[in-house]
Amino acid sequence: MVLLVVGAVVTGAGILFLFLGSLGVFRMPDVYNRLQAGTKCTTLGAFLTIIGVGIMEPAWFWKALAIALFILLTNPISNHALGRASRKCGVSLCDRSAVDKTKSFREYEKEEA
Amino acid sequence: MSETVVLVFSGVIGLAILLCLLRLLRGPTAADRAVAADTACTVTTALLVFMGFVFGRRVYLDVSLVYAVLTFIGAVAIARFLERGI
Amino acid sequence: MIILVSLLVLLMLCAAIAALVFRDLLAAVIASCVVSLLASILFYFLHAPDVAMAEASIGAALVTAIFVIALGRTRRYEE
Amino acid sequence: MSFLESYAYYVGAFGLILIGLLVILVKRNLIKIIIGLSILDTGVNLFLISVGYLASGTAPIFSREGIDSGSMVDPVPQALVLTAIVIGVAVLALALGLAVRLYQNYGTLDMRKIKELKW
Repeated sequence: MVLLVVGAVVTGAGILFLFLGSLGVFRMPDVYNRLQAGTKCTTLGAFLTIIGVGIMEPAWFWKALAIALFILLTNPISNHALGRASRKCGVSLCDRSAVDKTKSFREYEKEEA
Repeated sequence: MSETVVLVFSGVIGLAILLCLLRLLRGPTAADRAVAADTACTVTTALLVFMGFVFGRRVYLDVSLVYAVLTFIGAVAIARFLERGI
Repeated sequence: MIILVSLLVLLMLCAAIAALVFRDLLAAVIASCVVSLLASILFYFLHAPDVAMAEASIGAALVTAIFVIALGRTRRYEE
Repeated sequence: MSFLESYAYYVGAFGLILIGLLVILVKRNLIKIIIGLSILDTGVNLFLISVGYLASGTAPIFSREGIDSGSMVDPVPQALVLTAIVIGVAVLALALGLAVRLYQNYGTLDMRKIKELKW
């Protein structure tokens, strides 16, 4: 019973993080801000949800941990590739952004020239 | 786990998928749409694990394992295409 | 359960209509990837986990990669 | 309530089939037509699976959890669809290969222009 309550609380926290990440994807003004909201919140939310299910059913814990570790490996890779590609193909930042540190990198300059 | 908690949790995940779909419909560039699709993939993985718990059989977790391993190939292919054309 | 299934069906039809109306072919390919993803969730709710597994691995990963390779060989925008 | 749920699946399946047919009939770009073919394929698979659905059933996989064969959904459409998905992706790859070859020959993907070049 204690395990069920603890697992339900962890799952609820993860689902809240998933919803906030999707809200960030919908509301943010820029590709890079959307990417940041969509990768950080969603990775944490999926991790917490899957671990919470593993806590609620203790026989499933190792399989759930394997799924969570795979998400922890693959989700930042794909989002990093998307961010790098959108910077290279010239998607502009939003007009309220203060500083662009990647402008001084050589590989991005070469692409824009 | 009571019926109300299951309803609330799955409803919130459905709302999350709805928000990702709205960004996919509205996004000005193709990169926005790719980000929305990738986020929807991850949210879907969490939804499938949770619904596997609701259905109560261990076989259903294999689907989530395949999701977690394989769905990032599509995002990486789109990123390669945006970068310089495959 | 019925509410979630109805919402997912509605979203799937919206994504299919988006794949119909987009002029950018890459966006249409991404929309068809999302259609396949939501269809995979519906297969899962219909108690067919093996079909959901095949649809996820083929529809969300392999078909998108094949379409993107073909788009790289041809042109991207529909005239 | 359960028949309403299976009606939702039927609505989704027929909506996908109609949208796929609309894409195939209306659009003139070859890659768009192949996208419509993929959508129609998904709709037909969804219809075949939802025919065999049983509201009180579970997955037709035997395991150690003590599932008897009376409380399972119909496994025959699932085996059928599992084959149909793989054949569908093979057809899709072949069609895309033909589209790429047509683009290399004619320099366009428009169906009308390719049809005008016929001898």
